[in-house]
Amino acid sequence: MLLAHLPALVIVIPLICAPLCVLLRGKDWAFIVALLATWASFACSVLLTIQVMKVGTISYAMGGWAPPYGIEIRLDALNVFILLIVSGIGSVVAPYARNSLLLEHIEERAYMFYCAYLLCLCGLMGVAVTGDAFNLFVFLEISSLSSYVLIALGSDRRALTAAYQYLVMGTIGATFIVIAVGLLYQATGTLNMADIANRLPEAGYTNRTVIAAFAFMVIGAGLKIAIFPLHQWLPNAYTYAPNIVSAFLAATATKVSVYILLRFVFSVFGVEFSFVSLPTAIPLLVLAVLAMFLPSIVACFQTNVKRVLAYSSVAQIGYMVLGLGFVSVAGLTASILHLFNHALMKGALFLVLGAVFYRIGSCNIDRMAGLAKQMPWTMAAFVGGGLSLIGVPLTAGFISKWYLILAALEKGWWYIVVLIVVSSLIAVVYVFRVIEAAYFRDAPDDLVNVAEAPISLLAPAWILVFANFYFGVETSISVGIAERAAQSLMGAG
Amino acid sequence: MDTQDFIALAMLLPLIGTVMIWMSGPRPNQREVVTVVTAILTFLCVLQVLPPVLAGENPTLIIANILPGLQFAFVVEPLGMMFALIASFLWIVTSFYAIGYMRGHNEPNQTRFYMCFAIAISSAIAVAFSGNMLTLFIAYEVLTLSTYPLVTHNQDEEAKRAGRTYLGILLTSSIGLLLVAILWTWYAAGTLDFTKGGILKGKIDDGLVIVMLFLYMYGIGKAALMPIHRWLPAAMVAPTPVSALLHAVAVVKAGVFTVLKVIIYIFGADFLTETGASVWLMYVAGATVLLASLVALTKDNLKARLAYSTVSQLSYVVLAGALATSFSLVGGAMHIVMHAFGKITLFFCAGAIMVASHKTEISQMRGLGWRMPFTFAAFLLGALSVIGLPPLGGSWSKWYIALGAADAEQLIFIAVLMISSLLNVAYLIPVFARGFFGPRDEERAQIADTHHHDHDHKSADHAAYGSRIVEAPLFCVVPLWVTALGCVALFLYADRLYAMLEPIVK
Amino acid sequence: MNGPKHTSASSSSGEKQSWLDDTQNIDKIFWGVIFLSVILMLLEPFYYKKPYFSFEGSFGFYGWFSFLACAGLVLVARSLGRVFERGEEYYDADRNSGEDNR
Amino acid sequence: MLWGIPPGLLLILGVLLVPLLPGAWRKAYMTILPLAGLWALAGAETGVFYTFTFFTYEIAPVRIDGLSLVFGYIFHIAAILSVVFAWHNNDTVEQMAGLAYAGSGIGAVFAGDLITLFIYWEAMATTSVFLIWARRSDSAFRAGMRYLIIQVGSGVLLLSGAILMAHQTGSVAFDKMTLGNLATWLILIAFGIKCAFPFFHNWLPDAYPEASVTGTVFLSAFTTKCAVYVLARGFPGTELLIYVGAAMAAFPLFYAAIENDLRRVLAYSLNNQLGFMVVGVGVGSALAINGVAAHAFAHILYKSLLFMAMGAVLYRVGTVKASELGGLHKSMPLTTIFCIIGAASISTPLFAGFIAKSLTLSAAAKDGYPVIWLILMFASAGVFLVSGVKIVYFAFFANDGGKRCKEAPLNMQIAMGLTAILCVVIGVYSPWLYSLLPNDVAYEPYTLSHVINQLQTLIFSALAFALLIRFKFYPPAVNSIYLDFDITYRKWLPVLYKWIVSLVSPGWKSMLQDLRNGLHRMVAYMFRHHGPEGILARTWPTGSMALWVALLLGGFLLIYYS
Repeated sequence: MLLAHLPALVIVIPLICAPLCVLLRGKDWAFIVALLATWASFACSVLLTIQVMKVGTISYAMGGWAPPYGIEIRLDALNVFILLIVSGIGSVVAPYARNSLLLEHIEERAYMFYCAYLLCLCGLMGVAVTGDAFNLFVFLEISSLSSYVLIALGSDRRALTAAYQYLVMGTIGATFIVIAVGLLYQATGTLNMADIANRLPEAGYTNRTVIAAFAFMVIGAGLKIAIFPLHQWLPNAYTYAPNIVSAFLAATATKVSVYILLRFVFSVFGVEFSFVSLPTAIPLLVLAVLAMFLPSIVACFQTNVKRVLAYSSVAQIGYMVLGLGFVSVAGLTASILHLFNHALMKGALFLVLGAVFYRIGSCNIDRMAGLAKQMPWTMAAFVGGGLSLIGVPLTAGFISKWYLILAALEKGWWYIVVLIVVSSLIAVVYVFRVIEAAYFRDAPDDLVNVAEAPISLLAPAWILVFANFYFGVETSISVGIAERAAQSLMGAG
Repeated sequence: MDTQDFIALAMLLPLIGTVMIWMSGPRPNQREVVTVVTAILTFLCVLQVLPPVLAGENPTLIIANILPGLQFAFVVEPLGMMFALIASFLWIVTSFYAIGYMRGHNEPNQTRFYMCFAIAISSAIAVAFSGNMLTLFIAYEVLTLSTYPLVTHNQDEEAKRAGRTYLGILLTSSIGLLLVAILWTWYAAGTLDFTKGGILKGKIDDGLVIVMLFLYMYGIGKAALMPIHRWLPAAMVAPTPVSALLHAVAVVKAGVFTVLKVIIYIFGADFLTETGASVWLMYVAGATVLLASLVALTKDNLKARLAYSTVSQLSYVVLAGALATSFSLVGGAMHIVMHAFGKITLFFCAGAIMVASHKTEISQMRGLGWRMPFTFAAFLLGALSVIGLPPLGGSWSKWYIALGAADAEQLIFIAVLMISSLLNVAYLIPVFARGFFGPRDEERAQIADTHHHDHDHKSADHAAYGSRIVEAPLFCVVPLWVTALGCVALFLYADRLYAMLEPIVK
Repeated sequence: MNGPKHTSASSSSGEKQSWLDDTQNIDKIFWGVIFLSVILMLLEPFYYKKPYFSFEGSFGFYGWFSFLACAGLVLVARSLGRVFERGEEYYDADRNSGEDNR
Repeated sequence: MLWGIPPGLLLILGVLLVPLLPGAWRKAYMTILPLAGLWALAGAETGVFYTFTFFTYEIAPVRIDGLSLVFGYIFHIAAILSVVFAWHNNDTVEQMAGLAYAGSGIGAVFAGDLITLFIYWEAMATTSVFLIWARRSDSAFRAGMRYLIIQVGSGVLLLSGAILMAHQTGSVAFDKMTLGNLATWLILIAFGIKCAFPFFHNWLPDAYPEASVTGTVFLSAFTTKCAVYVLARGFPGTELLIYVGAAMAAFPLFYAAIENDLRRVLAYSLNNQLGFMVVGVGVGSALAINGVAAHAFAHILYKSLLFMAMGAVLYRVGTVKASELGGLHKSMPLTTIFCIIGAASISTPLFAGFIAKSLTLSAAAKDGYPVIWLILMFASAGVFLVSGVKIVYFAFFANDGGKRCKEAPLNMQIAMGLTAILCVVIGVYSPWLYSLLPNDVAYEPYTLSHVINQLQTLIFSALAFALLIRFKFYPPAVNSIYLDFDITYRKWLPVLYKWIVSLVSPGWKSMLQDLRNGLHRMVAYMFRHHGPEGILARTWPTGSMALWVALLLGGFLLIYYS
């Protein structure tokens, strides 16, 4: 009965396949294994999603040990949604790897990449599925460590320093999380998240240990999420990582971290504790608003388009945190929806940049001038992703903003509405800077005869662009799941 | 095929045309044949939708459910029908004109030009057919974006600066204000469908109606209400066919069309008049009418003058909307048509002058009329229509807007309309009159010698000017006469237009 | 009537002289007008007048009224003219040629 | 009606053929067209024709009755005479404009509703302006623009009135109106502008002298008389008009007396004659309306004749400034004679004006307006002086300016001759004109007292002129213009506008500049902090990143524990 073990399979498959890549060594074999593994986990995720949507929360005891003693895999709407994002992006990005890596001079170590990639995937999905707090930390570390490796693979020398910084900061974040878990264990005597949630009220809302655990958890997760001003590791990491890694991490890693925050703040600690007894909402909202603006403006002045997107990511995280800070079903829906949509748009844009880099060896805005003539499909994909990033209707980005603004209106916070709108306008500026260069400027002399990117790079990018439009028009799936997840987080579902 | 298919086809055909234009890029003749054929087919498709609309139906086409209760949908009602008809019809005319103009001017990047043009028309038709505010918003934005490459067509510094102004104002206003208004409407009313009588009545506070109206009216930047009109004169750096069809018809009319749609189907005319929320808008629109005309008076560049004239004329429609009586609304809708034909004629003429003689400033055009009599005569017809004089279409729309002002007991706006007519005379007629009656600079000296002494000086002048007719290419002159005669036809058949539009207020 | 005096001197000798070129003839016309006026006044008692207004019936009303009216008109106009007179270029003074369109 | 085409429209549509015909054929065609129209009209029945519904309005394009017929006839006659006068002219635009203008005037006279009236009203404005521009001088262009704006202004007032009328009554019928609401006031002012009411009159002496030689002849006939007609139709018996008319009859004479440009003198005296007609409309009795119609009829003829004569002088000499003319009777004897006939026709017995004007005068007298009657008497003496004696004297006699030229072209002579004959015939055989008048009123102009009184008036006017000239009281003709009310919009308004602009403009510009500077400063400021080298975009050392983590954690804990 394979279906019953799906929750385990989804993480076990990449976990097993990762060493297999190393064993096989050959870059083509490793590629095939990695590809199959990601696609298999994606298939599992899809099946799981269907199951969860049909029957509700699934609980799966690892090795047959019943919770709270054994390790529990627990899947509700939010979990499967994250799972879907991670494995979905993973499987779109994986086929891209072959060509993208070629140029970045690491083909002889390709198997290492695939191994790290699979481990990272495994770790991220593990975080998403586990019901155990400590386990969550373990999976987080798996993903983090492998992502340091992935980033360090970047062809630019600065990738190493970036990876190092990421390592340091990531470790601090992870440490904070493990401290929080430890404190929670001290207060409640359990590591199962559902159990912790049950026992916390007994420990009391004024318990200093619990409060400290909460603070550590928020900051730790915030660091991994790259909440402003804890985002400093992110621009370099995304900029200097290999393009495929940027795409993958931008679309998944921060999303999983947001999941951690959501899970702990809403499910484990509970709304009552997190927001009613503690004044968490206001600081988060302030940070979110700052994040919506300052990095956006920074993005407007950047010359490296990857860096533009990196800063834009920080800004977009602001939206997610903003929705979270509303502490309402609508806000959370917006937040979770944006998690998903942002994965789509950023994934698409970074893949496009990968294709650009593949042909012209740079992502500098001046080097990209006039590129639309030579690489029309690539730049068209950029426009598609960019429109979604701005939040133009019929794209996914619009839907998340729509819900975000509705949530703000529901609260009656019209000034937040104004801020959201204004920050979207800043997005218009940085996206259009690139489009303007690519479409309305003349190409540099040495770049007049650039060929269109190969189909293996274009196809994944276009799949994501298409997804951006699809989920901008047909929203029942994404909004449906996000709404359910939000309801369950708020304790209504 | 039923009506739904034609609705879809009307919007799809230009897009298909875009692709075909792209593919035939290296072969100009084929490319332009594709453009013209697409334009004609598109118009025929739009025409197919007309009979059911005249019969009182509202053909509907639902593409997708974006959100629960919010569809990406197209519903054709008379107002939209009218807008789609003029946009698609004038596209045919403009296509021919563009061939003459673009070739006459040896413009670069013509393929991109024709492509973007087709996309813009497609989105204009989509604006016309939109079934709810969100669909309209989407089409509206596509229209903005697709015309940006046309504005920056020259790719020089001036064009880029203009492009930034263009995009800056239009996107900022639409995202910053219009979108907020739409969201608010959705939040308050739970729907965005265009519904007769409006959807907001009783849904929002009376006091907030003003705020909402403000968001909508300044959100619709394409209506060019002062002080956010700057993008329109800026857009004049575009090639003249663009100025003609897009910045006299499709784009700007999409703006005022949206204004009417919002007032009729979102707010509801009754709701607006009950709350008195639109009084400020009347004054702003009235001020725009007059101020823009005063600015137009000072412009020596013909296209700039026409641009400000457009700003002024657009506010007629906004004013009509703000008055929100049944007469004024129909009058406003009629004005969209009337002004479209009048102003496109004027722009065509400006372009023809540019092609034939490379003159852009009015002060350079003295005596030019003798060399380009057909162009200048058509200019007169267009100008008279814009002024609102019989026997040209513009007089009827003015009649109904003014009648609406009388109905709304806002007599001052009748005065505004009439003063505006006089200002229109003052800035439009000299272009024509100078062309015919002022002696050309270089021939002045010669005339000065013969004047008053040579008893047959009249005929001598005539010979001097008349013998050297240097008209624009036929591709330019024929279209501008088509639209000029259209102005006359609109005068004679205005009652049919009225009958078609009347259901929007019944 | 001082005109002809000057012109007779300046006009070309070959031209046919008009009857009016002779100053004496002008004087004849002048006296002729006066003569006619007197005659018309003398007619006053010899016809029946049906006046609408009393003043209309006064002696030679049409004559003297017209005379006064015309003399008054010209004299008033003359003094008004001094006030309102301007050079022919008055309205064009501040116009720089060519640029304006009004 | 000819081929089912309404009068007026016949000429307008007929114009479209004009540019297609070659020279001589064209002239024949242009002459025959109004003749045909006249012939068709002569056989027309009274009634309302071609009615139809447009929108919701009942449109009555043709209403033929006594009043409209008189004006219809004379407009056709004027059109024929003007065309003949313009035979020598080959300017296609002018030819077309002239005929179309005549057609519009005729159309307006037969309009049975306000919409039709408005259409022809504006058509008159737009077609007639070409006759001014046809002079093709800079000043003609400007005068034409002023003229057009004022004429269109009258049109839009009429439109506003019609709109308000339609709003109040739902009907746009054009019948007798009473003042009392905004609609009728607007319509009255609209009519008043075209009728050159005081303060609205400047377009007339401004534009007519600037028009082309033949253009002025056309112009003098239609616009103002059409306005008189609509006043007689819409506002008969409106007392206000009596006073307005009296003022109109009097004040232009002062300008006419001193003006240098003889066509301007004629324009002012035209204005004065309109005053008579307006008084007649104001009196409104059957006799008065008859007087109005008869006066308009006669006035069109003799004023045309005078303008033709001046036109011929302008055509031959190149100027009509009194200061530069004189002695032309030697060069242009026939023209001189025609001009004298025109001057005589103003009010001399046996000429057209005599039998027409006395109707109005006696109507005013009968209804008991002594002061008005005196003013009219003054005006009628004065107009003979300035538009009769003065014109003839300064142009053809006076100080011989030494100008020698050919006699007027044959076609002009024919036109003037025909007009002169008409003036005389009508004056000699009064029943003919009287039979055309709308009302049946028995009136006998040729009574002994009337003739003697009129002769007294004329001769004493001439006497006054002779004395004034002889004793050098008459202001000498000098090159100058005289300020009129148009200084308000030709001088003061532009000055005011410039002043306001000079006040507002710097502030506006500096505001824009400030805005631009502010924007630049803002961007620069942002660049300082957000630019690639700014604090927010720089790569921070790991240590300071960690510091921020600590700070934030501390901050959160502080908030939570406090």
